[in-house]
Amino acid sequence: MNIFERKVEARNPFFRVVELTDETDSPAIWGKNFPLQYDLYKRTTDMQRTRFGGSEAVLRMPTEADPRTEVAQSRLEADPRLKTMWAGYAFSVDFREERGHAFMLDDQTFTERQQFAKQPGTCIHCHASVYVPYKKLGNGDLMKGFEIMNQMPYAEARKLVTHPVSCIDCHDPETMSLRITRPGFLEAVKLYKNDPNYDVNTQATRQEMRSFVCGQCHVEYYFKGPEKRLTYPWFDGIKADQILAYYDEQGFKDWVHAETGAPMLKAQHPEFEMWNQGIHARSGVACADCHMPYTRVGGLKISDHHVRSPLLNINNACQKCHDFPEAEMKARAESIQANFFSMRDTAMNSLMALIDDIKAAKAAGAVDARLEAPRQAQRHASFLIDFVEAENSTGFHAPHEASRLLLLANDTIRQGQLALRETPAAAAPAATAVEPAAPATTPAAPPAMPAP
Amino acid sequence: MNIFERKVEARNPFFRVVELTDETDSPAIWGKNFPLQYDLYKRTTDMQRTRFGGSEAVLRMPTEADPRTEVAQSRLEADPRLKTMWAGYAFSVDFREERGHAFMLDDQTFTERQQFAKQPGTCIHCHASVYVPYKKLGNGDLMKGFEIMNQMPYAEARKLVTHPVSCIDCHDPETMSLRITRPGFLEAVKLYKNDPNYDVNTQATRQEMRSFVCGQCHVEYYFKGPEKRLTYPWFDGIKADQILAYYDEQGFKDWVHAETGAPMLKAQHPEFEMWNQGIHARSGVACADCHMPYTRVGGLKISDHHVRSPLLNINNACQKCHDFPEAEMKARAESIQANFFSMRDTAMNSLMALIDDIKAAKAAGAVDARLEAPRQAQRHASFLIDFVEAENSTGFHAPHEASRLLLLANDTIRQGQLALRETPAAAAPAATAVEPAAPATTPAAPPAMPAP
Amino acid sequence: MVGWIGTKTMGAFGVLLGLAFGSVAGVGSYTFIYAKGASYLTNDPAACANCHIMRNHFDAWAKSPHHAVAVCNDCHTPHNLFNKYLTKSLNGYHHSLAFTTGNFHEPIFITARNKAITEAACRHCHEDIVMAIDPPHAGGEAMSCIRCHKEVGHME
Ligand code: HEC
Ligand code: HEC
Ligand code: HEC
Ligand code: HEC
Ligand code: HEC
Ligand code: HEC
Ligand code: HEC
Ligand code: HEC
Ligand code: HEC
Ligand code: HEC
Ligand code: HEC
Ligand code: HEC
Ligand code: HEC
Ligand code: HEC
Ligand SMILES: [Ca+2]
Ligand SMILES: [Ca+2]
Repeated sequence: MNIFERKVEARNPFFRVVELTDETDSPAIWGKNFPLQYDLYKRTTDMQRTRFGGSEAVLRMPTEADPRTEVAQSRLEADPRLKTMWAGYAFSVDFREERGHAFMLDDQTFTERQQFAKQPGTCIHCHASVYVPYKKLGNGDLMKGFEIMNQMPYAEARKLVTHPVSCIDCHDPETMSLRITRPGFLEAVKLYKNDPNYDVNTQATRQEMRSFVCGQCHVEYYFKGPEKRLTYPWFDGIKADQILAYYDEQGFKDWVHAETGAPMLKAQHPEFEMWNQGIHARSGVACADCHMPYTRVGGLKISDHHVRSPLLNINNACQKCHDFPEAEMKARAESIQANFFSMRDTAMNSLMALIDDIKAAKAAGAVDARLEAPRQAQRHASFLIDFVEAENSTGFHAPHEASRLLLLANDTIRQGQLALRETPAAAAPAATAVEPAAPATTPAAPPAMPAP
Repeated sequence: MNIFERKVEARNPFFRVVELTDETDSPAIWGKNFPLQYDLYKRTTDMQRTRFGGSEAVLRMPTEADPRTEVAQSRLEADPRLKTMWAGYAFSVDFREERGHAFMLDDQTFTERQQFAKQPGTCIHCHASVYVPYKKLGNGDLMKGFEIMNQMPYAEARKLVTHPVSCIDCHDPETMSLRITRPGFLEAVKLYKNDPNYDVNTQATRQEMRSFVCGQCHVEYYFKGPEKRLTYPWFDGIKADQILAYYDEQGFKDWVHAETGAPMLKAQHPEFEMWNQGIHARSGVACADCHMPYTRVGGLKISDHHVRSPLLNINNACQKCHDFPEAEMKARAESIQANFFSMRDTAMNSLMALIDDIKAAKAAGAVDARLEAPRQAQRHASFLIDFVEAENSTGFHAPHEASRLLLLANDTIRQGQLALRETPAAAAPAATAVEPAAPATTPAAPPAMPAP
Repeated sequence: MVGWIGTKTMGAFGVLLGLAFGSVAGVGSYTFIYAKGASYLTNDPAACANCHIMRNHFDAWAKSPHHAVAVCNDCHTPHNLFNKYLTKSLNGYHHSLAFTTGNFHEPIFITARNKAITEAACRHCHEDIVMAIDPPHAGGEAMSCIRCHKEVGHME
């Protein structure tokens, strides 16, 4: 027996108290039929920290503009280098630790990023129960409703939705099986599968669906073209450097760096992409296996709909597969995270040094042509670091891949800093008359990697 | 009761054909009692490549000085950057892929490194069955014999030994239990255990011994002080950067780099140290579990004394613990190795660039004071890269640790290259009047790592 | 660590080993087990599976190669009459209490004592093949079998 043939636990008896239709978006109504799942679902309001994740409640004075009395801790305060990294972009104003699903709609509505720049209706795709509203708006046509809402200003679109992600966003109300409802993923999964005809809702396996429902939202995205179409940038692959190559081809930028003038990219929550590169995905372990593990309620085993950090729930989340004590499993995860955190720190410091360098050169009057290579280095390195930084597992989902990206980023910065110092002939520092060598030349071809 | 008596009625597979004493160093004699283990032991003459390991037989014309007709492939030819890395040191002349235990004595005797510089008798500690010769030399006192042989020239000491590592080097002839016989490890394990009174042969668990017997030789070492005492440098810890810190404190250097004049360090086969940092060691998996897995011979399970790459023996070495197909286990190991290999490649290129830079600066007449920081960077980075490069699993034993070290190395190089370009005030390149910013400054203190 | 037998259990384990060897004298082949198969099976595993909490273990056992040759008690009670019933009553008491109060860690982990019993049971049947790898001295450190043969312990 192995993890692939996951057993359907003791049949889930339930009483059809109410009739659920494809228009029922209120979780409370679904909760009448499935009170155990609903009770757990409501607990995503809990806020509890782990060493690197979870979230911490910070009290605030509610204002007219933002009535929240509690928010999650600021990530910008925890690491002010992020402000420099994102200088000139909305994220440098407000960026917080993410918290439970119950907060998703409020946190989007009230983030200060909304003040910094007008946001489009597109944003709501991942922050509300939007399946029924999309269909209504499109007269029964999901994709049409999606396109219409995208074009609305955020405030207007906001009025059309009521709930954070709800039962109907993940479940078919008739069969209760998992179902993909998000246009962004419905399209992008064809790229992921490298099959333009792939229909995820009929072709995916049950185990795949246990990750795909999360991949609807926990992914890198961008707003493409003048119509700002929500797009998952998986055209050249889903790895960070493949996505970067795609953005370069497209000539896309998110913003221009306020201090250096570099054309920048911002990465956002690529959990699905990074998870795909890790040993757990390779072993067929799904998001839901760790974030919604089976839990015993009375005599029943159900999926824990209190979606949260698995490190708050190690016995159910990890010990079914790993025969080690809880404290040891926690220590293993944290040791991976601490190692990642220290590597991220190194790369982050390097990035700050590059930004300082370009800033200084600019201030000293360097022309754009001279700044081209260093700015590209900044764009690339910043995106790679951001990718693993925005990925919310602090390296856990794919530690080897995260390391690879951080080294790549660090080396890009090295080359950018050298390029900035590479001067037209004879400009060598007078004092010692050093002839600077060309950076990164190698005396011999590197060895070919042995074939598999 | 010993192994023989107990097994007598139970159709004992081993017959005490000959009496083994603490002076019996010929494996053929032990083989009379344990023919199954002996047969497998003899097979360490096999040469077979894996993607990154194993070894390949290269034919050569025997000479008077070196009668070998077959050697393992040259690592210097596979990656000529190694020659630059070690310029001026014996390793830049001859460095080959290591192969089975059967070759250890010949390979040491005939390596061209012996021509490059006179080697001491100390070398034999890890390349021969030296337990009985040590004891003889010391009149029954192992440590004394060791000290005496260390002081001999290699050629003279060589005459005192006959066999490659043999049964008596790992086994107590009476009980057949594992036993540590190497002075280097007997001393260093006290540092490892942080206990000056630790006696490994009475205090270690059986499972520990299944790694310690290998740790006798598969470790980083150096020749300490004027008497060139064989020492495992574990005084500040066994991680690469801790060992580096120790060498710095000691002001130790292996050689002076021929091209840059930097005071260099060479790392050698730290398998034991790296394995200690990995998930397998953490899970209690010993060297022997993978490199000497149980194998069924007739109706009996015995330890596979054909010590070799586990990837030539995946079925026994991995699949008892990992429930995945053989091809998948191979792919997993190789994917870790390929990722490591590409990171190593990046760091290696950076190192070449730094060496080029220093060389050029030196050629241009830079004074030693100006080269101090870059040379230190070279020393440090080169040692860190060498540590994971000399570790023979191509990253497998501890992939996270290897990544951490490579990033550290690459960042050290970045700072070294910048230091070289940091010029006395006003020496900024005239053409663009760029004022170079101080390298690696950070605008704000990095965030503290969350406590465990 | 759960993965293997801690040093503390070694003493007891050594004794159990001794008992196991004693009872296996003159036996030690699969044929014997096959011949007596029917009588082993009278130790009805269904008795254990009565508790739904044991269901997973029952299912895993039913699919394993061992189900044809060993019932629960072959692995979970000592192969010695006195200890067998002592263990059965201790465990019976413990499991019933745990089941009634619902106060136990999930997933369920085998206790050190019961693990030692199980490890001895492996040797009871497999002594022939593993004799070379067991310690030469009684009281010497034995290797945990399930460290490598995880799947034998109902591993999902
Ligand atoms: C093998 C277990 C495992 C799998 C599979 C897994 N995760 Fe995680 N995830 C973790 C761990 C462990 C953390 C770190 C939690 C912490 O630091 O407290 C984490 C963190 C997260 C976080 C941040 C949580 C927090 O507490 O701040 C998110 C979001 C997340 N994962 C989403 C996903 C998604 C989406 C998938 C699938 C594409 C996935 N995870 C797959 C184990 C897993
Ligand atoms: C409709 C979009 C959407 C879907 C579908 C979705 N998430 Fe989320 N998830 C979010 C958003 C948005 C947040 C952040 C909410 C906030 O900070 O206010 C979040 C937060 C989280 C967190 C952080 C909790 C914490 O305490 O830090 C975890 C873990 C998580 N999601 C896992 C999952 C998993 C696993 C799935 C699939 C079973 C999933 N999510 C499906 C949008 C989604
Ligand atoms: C493709 C899905 C998706 C889209 C589109 C999306 N979000 Fe999110 N958002 C998420 C997920 C998943 C999280 C939780 C993970 C995280 O915070 O990194 C999140 C977290 C947040 C948070 C809480 C954490 C923080 O950053 O302070 C805010 C605020 C937020 N999003 C605002 C927005 C706004 C504004 C937009 C539109 C510009 C938007 N989101 C578009 C998926 C999305
Ligand atoms: C973010 C996605 C998501 C949301 C929102 C969600 N579920 Fe689920 N649900 C899952 C997943 C994943 C499973 C496991 C399905 C499987 O294994 O096939 C599941 C399983 C179930 C099951 C089957 C029994 C079980 O527990 O495994 C029921 C019933 C259920 N959910 C009810 C609900 C109800 C009621 C709500 C709303 C209150 C809800 N779900 C909201 C993802 C979700
Ligand atoms: C459904 C099964 C499953 C679940 C649930 C699971 N894992 Fe794993 N885990 C695996 C498999 C399979 C591997 C690959 C190694 C192997 O074959 O044992 C692995 C590997 C690991 C490794 C070694 C990876 C490395 O890079 O060193 C760690 C650490 C780990 N898991 C921690 C966790 C933690 C923490 C959780 C809970 C948050 C968890 N796992 C949940 C199956 C699982
Ligand atoms: C979990 C399994 C495992 C453990 C434990 C382990 N190794 Fe390895 N070792 C490997 C693998 C896999 C390789 C890579 C072999 C290859 O590339 O062909 C390797 C490679 C090696 C090599 C190079 C072999 C070659 O084929 O060139 C040596 C030497 C080595 N290990 C020694 C040790 C020592 C000494 C220990 C304990 C301190 C140890 N190993 C522990 C799995 C292991
Ligand atoms: C007395 C010193 C010594 C001891 C003890 C020792 N080794 Fe070695 N080992 C060597 C030397 C020297 C070589 C290289 C021989 C050569 O290349 O000629 C080597 C080579 C190897 C190789 C490479 C084989 C190949 O095909 O590339 C492996 C694997 C290995 N040892 C594993 C182990 C393990 C596992 C143990 C413990 C069970 C161990 N060694 C104990 C000195 C030792
Ligand atoms: C602390 C133990 C130890 C000492 C001391 C030692 N070796 Fe080795 N040697 C090894 C091990 C282990 C290997 C196999 C792993 C490898 O090649 O990296 C090896 C491999 C070799 C090889 C084959 C691979 C190659 O490098 O071409 C040669 C030749 C060699 N040693 C020569 C020497 C010489 C000369 C000395 C003395 C200066 C010496 N050794 C001292 C442990 C040792
Ligand atoms: C490099 C170290 C090393 C050398 C050399 C070595 N052995 Fe072993 N041997 C081991 C290890 C490790 C074990 C496993 C011991 C344990 O688990 O306690 C072992 C176990 C044994 C056993 C117990 C049964 C078994 O197979 O597990 C016998 C008998 C044995 N070796 C005989 C020999 C003979 C004969 C020679 C010489 C021809 C020899 N050994 C050389 C490391 C070595
Ligand atoms: C005696 C048991 C044992 C043996 C033998 C063993 N492993 Fe493992 N392996 C583990 C454990 C335990 C883990 C940690 C994860 C877990 O708890 O499953 C692990 C983790 C791994 C991982 C995940 C590490 C990561 O960084 O992603 C890989 C890959 C792996 N092993 C490959 C191998 C290979 C290849 C071999 C054979 C050369 C091997 N293992 C031999 C027990 C073993
Ligand atoms: C009264 C219900 C019930 C019956 C009948 C039952 N068990 Fe259990 N068993 C449990 C519970 C509850 C636990 C968890 C106890 C704990 O971990 O504290 C458990 C734990 C165990 C354990 C692991 C903990 C330990 O004590 O080592 C084993 C092994 C076990 N049972 C075997 C059996 C066998 C064999 C039988 C039939 C002879 C059996 N059980 C019959 C309820 C039962
Ligand atoms: C062939 C031997 C064997 C048989 C037959 C067997 N078990 Fe087990 N059982 C084991 C082993 C070994 C373990 C320890 C597993 C571990 O620690 O990973 C175990 C552990 C358990 C546990 C504790 C769970 C755990 O993983 O530690 C329970 C409960 C259990 N067995 C119940 C049963 C029941 C009920 C039966 C009969 C249907 C049964 N066993 C038959 C070998 C056996
Ligand atoms: C009652 C006797 C008995 C006990 C107790 C027993 N076994 Fe077995 N075992 C057998 C027999 C008979 C076979 C052959 C079954 C077959 O081939 O169908 C077997 C097969 C095996 C196999 C090969 C098949 C497989 O499942 O991979 C392994 C390994 C094994 N046993 C290990 C163990 C371990 C470990 C234990 C203790 C936890 C144990 N056995 C307890 C009788 C037993
Ligand atoms: C370090 C890992 C390890 C340990 C510990 C271990 N085994 Fe094994 N076992 C193996 C390997 C590997 C094989 C396969 C050998 C082969 O097929 O050549 C095996 C084979 C077997 C077989 C033969 C299965 C068959 O298919 O014929 C039996 C029975 C067995 N072991 C029982 C045991 C028992 C009982 C113990 C405890 C005394 C034990 N093992 C301890 C690794 C281990
Ligand atoms: Ca969080
Ligand atoms: Ca080799």
